[in-house]
Amino acid sequence: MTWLTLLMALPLAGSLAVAALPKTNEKLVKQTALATTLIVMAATIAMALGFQRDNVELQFVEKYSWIPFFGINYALGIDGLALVLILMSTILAPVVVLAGWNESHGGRWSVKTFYILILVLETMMIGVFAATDVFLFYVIFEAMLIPVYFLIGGYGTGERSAAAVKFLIYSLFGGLLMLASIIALYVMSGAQGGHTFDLAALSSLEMSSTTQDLLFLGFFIAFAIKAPLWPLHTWLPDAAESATPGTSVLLLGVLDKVGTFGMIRYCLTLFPEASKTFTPMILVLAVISIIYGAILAIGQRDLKRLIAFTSISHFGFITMGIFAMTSQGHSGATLYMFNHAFSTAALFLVGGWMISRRGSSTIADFGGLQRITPVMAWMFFLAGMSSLALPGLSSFVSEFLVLVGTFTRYPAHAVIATCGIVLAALYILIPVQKALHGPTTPGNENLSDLNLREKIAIAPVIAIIVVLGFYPSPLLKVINPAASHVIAQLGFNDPVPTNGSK
Amino acid sequence: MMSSHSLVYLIALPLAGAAILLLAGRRSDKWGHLLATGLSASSFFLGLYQLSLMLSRSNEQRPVGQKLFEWISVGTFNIDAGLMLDQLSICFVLLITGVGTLIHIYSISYMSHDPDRRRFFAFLNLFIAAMLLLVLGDSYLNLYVGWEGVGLASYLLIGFWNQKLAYATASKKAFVMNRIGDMGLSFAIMIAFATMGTVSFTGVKAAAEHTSTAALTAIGIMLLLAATGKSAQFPLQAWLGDAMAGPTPVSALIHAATMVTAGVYLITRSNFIFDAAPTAQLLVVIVGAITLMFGALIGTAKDDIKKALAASTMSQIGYMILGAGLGPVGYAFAIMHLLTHGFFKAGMFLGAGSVIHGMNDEVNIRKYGALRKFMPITFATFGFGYLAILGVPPFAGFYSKDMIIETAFNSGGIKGIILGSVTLLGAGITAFYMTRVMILTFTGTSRWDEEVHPYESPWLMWLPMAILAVGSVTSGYLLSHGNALVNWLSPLFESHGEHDEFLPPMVVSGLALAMVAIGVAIAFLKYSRSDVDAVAPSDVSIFTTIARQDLMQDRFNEAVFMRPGQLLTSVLVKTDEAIIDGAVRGVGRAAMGTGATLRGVQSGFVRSYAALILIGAVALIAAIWVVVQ
Amino acid sequence: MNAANYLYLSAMLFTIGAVGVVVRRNAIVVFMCIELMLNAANLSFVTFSRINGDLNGQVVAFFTMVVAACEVVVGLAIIVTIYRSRRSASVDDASLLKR
Amino acid sequence: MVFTAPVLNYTLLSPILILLAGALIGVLVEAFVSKALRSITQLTLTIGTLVLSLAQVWKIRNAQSTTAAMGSVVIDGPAILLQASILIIAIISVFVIADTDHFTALAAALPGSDEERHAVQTGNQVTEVYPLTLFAISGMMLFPVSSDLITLFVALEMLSLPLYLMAGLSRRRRLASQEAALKYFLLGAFSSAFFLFGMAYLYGYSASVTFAGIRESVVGGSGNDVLLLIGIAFVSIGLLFKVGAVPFHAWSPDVYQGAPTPITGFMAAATKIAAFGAMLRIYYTVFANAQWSWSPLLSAIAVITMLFGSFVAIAQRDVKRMLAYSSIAHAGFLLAGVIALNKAGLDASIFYLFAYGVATVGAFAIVTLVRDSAGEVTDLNRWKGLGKRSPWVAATFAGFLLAFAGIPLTSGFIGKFSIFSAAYESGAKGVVIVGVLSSAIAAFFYIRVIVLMFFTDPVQDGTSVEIPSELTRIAIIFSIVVTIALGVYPAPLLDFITNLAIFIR
Repeated sequence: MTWLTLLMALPLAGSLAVAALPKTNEKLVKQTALATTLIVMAATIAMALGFQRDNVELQFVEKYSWIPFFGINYALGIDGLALVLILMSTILAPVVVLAGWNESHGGRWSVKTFYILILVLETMMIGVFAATDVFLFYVIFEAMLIPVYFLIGGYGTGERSAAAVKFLIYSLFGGLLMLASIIALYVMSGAQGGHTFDLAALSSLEMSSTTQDLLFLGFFIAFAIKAPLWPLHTWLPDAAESATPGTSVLLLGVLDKVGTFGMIRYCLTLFPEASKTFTPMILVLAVISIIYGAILAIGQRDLKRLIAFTSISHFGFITMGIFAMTSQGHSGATLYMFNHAFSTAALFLVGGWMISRRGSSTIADFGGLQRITPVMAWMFFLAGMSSLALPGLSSFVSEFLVLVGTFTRYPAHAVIATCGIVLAALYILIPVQKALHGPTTPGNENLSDLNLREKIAIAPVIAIIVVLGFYPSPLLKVINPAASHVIAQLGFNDPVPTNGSK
Repeated sequence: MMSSHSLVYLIALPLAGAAILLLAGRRSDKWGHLLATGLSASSFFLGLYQLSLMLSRSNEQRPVGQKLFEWISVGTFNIDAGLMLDQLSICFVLLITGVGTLIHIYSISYMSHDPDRRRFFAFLNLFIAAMLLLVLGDSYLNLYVGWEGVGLASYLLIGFWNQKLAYATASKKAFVMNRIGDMGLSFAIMIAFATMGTVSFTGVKAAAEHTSTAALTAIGIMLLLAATGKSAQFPLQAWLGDAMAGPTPVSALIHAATMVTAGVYLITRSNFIFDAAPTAQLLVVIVGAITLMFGALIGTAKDDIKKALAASTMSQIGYMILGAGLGPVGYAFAIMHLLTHGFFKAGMFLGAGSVIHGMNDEVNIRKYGALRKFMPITFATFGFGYLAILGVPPFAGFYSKDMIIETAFNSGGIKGIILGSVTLLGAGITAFYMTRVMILTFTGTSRWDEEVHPYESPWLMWLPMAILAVGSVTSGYLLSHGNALVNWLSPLFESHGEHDEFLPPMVVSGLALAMVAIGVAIAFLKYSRSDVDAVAPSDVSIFTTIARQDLMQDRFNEAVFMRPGQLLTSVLVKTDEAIIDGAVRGVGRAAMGTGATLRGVQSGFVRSYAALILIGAVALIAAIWVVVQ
Repeated sequence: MNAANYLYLSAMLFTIGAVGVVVRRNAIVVFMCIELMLNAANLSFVTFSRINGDLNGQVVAFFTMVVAACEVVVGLAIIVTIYRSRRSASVDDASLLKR
Repeated sequence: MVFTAPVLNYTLLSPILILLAGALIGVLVEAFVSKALRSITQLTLTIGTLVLSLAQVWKIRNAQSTTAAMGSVVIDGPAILLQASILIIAIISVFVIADTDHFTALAAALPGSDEERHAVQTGNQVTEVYPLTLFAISGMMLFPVSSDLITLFVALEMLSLPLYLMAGLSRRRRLASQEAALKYFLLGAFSSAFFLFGMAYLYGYSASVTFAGIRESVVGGSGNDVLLLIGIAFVSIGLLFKVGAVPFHAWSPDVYQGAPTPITGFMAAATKIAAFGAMLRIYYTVFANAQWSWSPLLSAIAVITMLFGSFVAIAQRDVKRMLAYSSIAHAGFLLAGVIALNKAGLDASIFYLFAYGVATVGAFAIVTLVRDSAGEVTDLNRWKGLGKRSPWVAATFAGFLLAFAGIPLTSGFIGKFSIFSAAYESGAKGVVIVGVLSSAIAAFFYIRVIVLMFFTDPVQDGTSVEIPSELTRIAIIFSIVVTIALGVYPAPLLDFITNLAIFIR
């Protein structure tokens, strides 16, 4: 079975098809892109149906020699974690294409180029989660930057090129640190029975604790930049502010997940000891991110920046869940990655529609949209509710799991983090009040409500948010085995109830 | 526990209503309100049916449960979407759906002129569903869902007219302050899971016995925090007054009869924790005592009829909380007062609504007066509610409130005396401000503007008022007749036998009535003799001013939380820009600078290049020299 | 006489030449300094060949002279072109390209 | 005294001999063929010679001999690889050079003089650049294969002298071009003096001019270390000068900028291969056992070179100078391969040299296309919006820049990875760390150029992109294809290299 390669090939083929189309026929280009993403989504779901939930081994494994000289393989394989993230990516892709139907028009280059980039990016998004060869992972991890860079710099607004450069330099810097670590791993593997980049083989390397710590940092900093963790976050608000909504969705929804995914798949697997060593500091950073991101979100005047900062807070939660080293924390974190993608997608897409209609992303410019564009207002409100983790919506489940999971081992961190939910109420309700409530302010009187296409685009997102809120078990059943496997690998057990007798 | 299959419909029906009305949109404008009312009513009848089933079973057999599906399950953290209906929850189910339905009916007419009536009914149904989930959930986490669900509904309904910015702000305030409470609830859940490994009511109850007092106390205090948020108790009471921004039926249903009593439910539901955590229990009592005085004092100064009622709600819930804090003996009475209060306060709010309705949305009681003639029915129903809240026998309040006062006295020692006197004093003040409202609204001379033409509300509005009035008259007697409610609930609370009586019941009732009489008397002297001026006098004692400003609660919050918070925010925003991002940009600039400086080496003169090579050579030789030595 | 002295001499010549390159402005003179350095190297070669007692060093010396001659050809060609177009043989005048 | 006639293995020397022959014929062509046919004749001759020589190299790819020319030349795997690389680079460079518009019609004529103008009008284009190129190439071919000091020195001059002249052949900005020639010449001669002096001391140390002989004494450790060290130091200066390592780099920015762009490309790519080839041979075979003495110094120089190149490149406004400094940085990376002193390091260096060379020629070829009425436009500010004007050219250039920056899926990344991993394996962790950091700095300015081309709006100043001549187009396409291919699927080349690249002694 070569499911994964197929999944990666489809969007690539799509991009070639798009490239073959005439520049002038933008409609056809868009339709082709949409069709491709839909097919990919269908294929992914088909593959997911064949996934054995309780099998903690990698599945759909593929392995072909790529650069034997360095012992590099084109090796793919997924566990529950990867599957969930790939599902997330491939479901988001068509949504983004459909939702951002017209956002490619303001760009420096043709609509065609936009969709070529998007489709190429989708291929890489699948590959980065499916790779089981560290080198392959790194290659995609870095190569991904380029399409995003052009998407931001070419189709964004405002200081787009500056933001794109900042994003790229930041990520490249992290990537190069990771490269140094990878080189070290490679050399060590050579010293211990043959050069290889196979994840499993590398995870059983012998190395001194100092080495392990250093290499861990190499990886972790790269991921901490991606997943923006305080204080490495400053690129995100700029990027999100300048990028088109669709790009932002892919950026925050999928690309940044590579960071948190990498923490689990690479930091924890390759450097178990170092992970334990650094857990205390990382947890502190995570908690800071949660509170800091929330407070800065409250302080933002620009809608897109605000959403970006909420995400920084959310990534804090995810990181905390990962390093809490409990099955609840881990499953919660993974589920959180999935849910965050959709609540942020909803926020960005609806927010993007509001902004494109109003021609401004300054919150203060909006007012009383509730009365003018009820549907849009409701969608934004719902997205906001999901972002502040309202019980009954998907993100509540994941957030609560993370908190409970953390509390059982690190009560203090969990307690401080929980204060984040009050701040969340503020950073959502303040823009909701300013933009949707109150009297309709000048400039908003004749904004149009969502059209059919936009409704169709946002419907699945909202549906996922609501349904997973009440019935997350299907996903959890996929995630749990993988999560508890990682925990077990690290030699952790969930804390047993203390009955407070300590 | 017996399992039932029909519990879910209690919630499903109104939830479906909300969903249909919201999704169908304008299409359902014509019939939306009818559907909503019908669903709420049917949910009520389902409740009655469940009650009948329950009555047909023996005490132990009465609780029934229903497991819907596995909700969250990770490692040992397993939460089912499960419901539980027992003697306690059935009381709430009936109260919520019963009063709820009445208010649906009332609103049909009250909101008939509002273009968004359908949306209003959708929210009402949403609220009913969430509130039912709150009282039916079989674990703290399920309760949590309902808990925030009612918070959401309340937010939406307070802000129903959010085109008025003040109203939008009020709704936001309510939501945020509630969230602080919710934080307490989630803490409680986390501690429970960490210490007992379960969060279901039955599980926690079982585990509570062999759990350290410290843990239980922590849980208890956190639950109390949650309760203070939802039930507008001290120190999280500030939102309730502003919440009156919502349409009056909302105030009646959510901010008087049902949602605000959720805190009482939570505490009684968690009796097994509080019984084992005396410290937490003591805190409950203290909070209750403070709030009942707090509310009462605010009530004395309010000219906005709804705000006055809100203050009284706050104070009455203070009574309930206090009652619930008195342990096994108190729980039942707290619930009883909760139920009776549900009737008379809802009734009075609806009355207030009908008055406002008849007075062109005028809410200032100073601009009322002599409405008795114009709105006889409203006057009558409001009057019954008035008598009930005063606790005049045989009206409902008499039974429930006296029980609490009595239990307070009997709680023993100095504590008993203090609590007892506080509750007594509270009763007196209540009598004063309610009488004030009564007089200024219905008696005396008319003070309204000439274009106002008061009229009695249509039957759709007065019918619910009437029914509630009947409740305010009879409910007390019915519930306490032969200790009906106490016995009904007794299986849930383990009672520690009878307390020694500090004061005999008769004495307590006597004292209470005396206090009430004094309160009424003062009010009469102050307001019905001399004419009241339509604008609030400004030359008033400092106490009045403070009371008018809700005892400075908002000022306090502003000074202590809001301003510093805003300051912190702006500072952090600047820091992020200047320092963190500045550092990043600094690195970039440093690199640029280095490059620009090093460029200087490239002077363009070939001789300097040669010199460079020469220097390099010399350096190498020097290095070698070092190596060799 | 000790052959080492010739090495010192050649080292001195080399240094003089190197310094000359750095301090003199006239392209021709600079070039001559370089020739001096080459010949210093030659002297070393010859000396070493004397010390080592084989002929290789001397052979190298011959090759060097040939190469040096070629260098002169190319070098003078370039210098003369520059001189013709600039009317100056000062190497410091040729500093268009910098930074 | 009896002279024994030298025994030469002509097959093994043929690649070089063919080139020399071609060059000499070129001189004759220059003298006798009519000006109408001259260019085309020269071009065909040159290409033909190069292809022939390449074929010859291919034929002898498995040969191994130390006695090809009485022990003065050694033909082995690395030699073959380096010579092949040089020839391939040379061919595509000649494709670019073929666009004679870059070269002065009459080098002898005064800038702006009547005779020059006349020469241009009558199309009386002298084409001495072709034979010069061939001479230079033959020198480059000889440099890495020479195995005694004399051959080494001669080869050095053979490759240098023609380049000095070629640097001065630019048609436009002739003063700058001549200045470049002058600087290159003076400094080149200066450094070769050091080189020669160092050679003398090596000879003094080992009483031998052959690498084998010197190596023996180094291994034996007999003899005066001071002589050896001075010898190593001064020889290194000569080599480091050619590869442009700090502080011996100063010539390269000026020369790169002043020289005709096609020549710059050729020089940057081919000279590096030749010089590093020789360097690898000398350090891996001759000085290997004295590693203790030079390894630290070379590491220091490598570190300084990487950082200096990257930092100064950030501050450049001229694309050719920017590329010059970037090539300095790359020299630093390549030094890491020399320091590694292991098989992996050798393989990596050879791969890197080839990959970098191809990309460099391609990049400079694109620079030749961006012009206005007064010739090439190298001021970066006038490259603004190139992506709008001619997306394909800009995209290709971006591709080369990404390769220089070492972004995955380009040859540059594989090269960096292999060379750093080799260095790390040999324990030069510090060099690797600095290398990684300076590549981060380097990314900075490569990306700046991409931003200029794609994310800033064009300025209307007559800057336009020439339609490339067929040959130039072929060169560019070849370069970009190779650059990408080596990034996506380098396995075949790497295997080929690793099988061949073994020094014989």
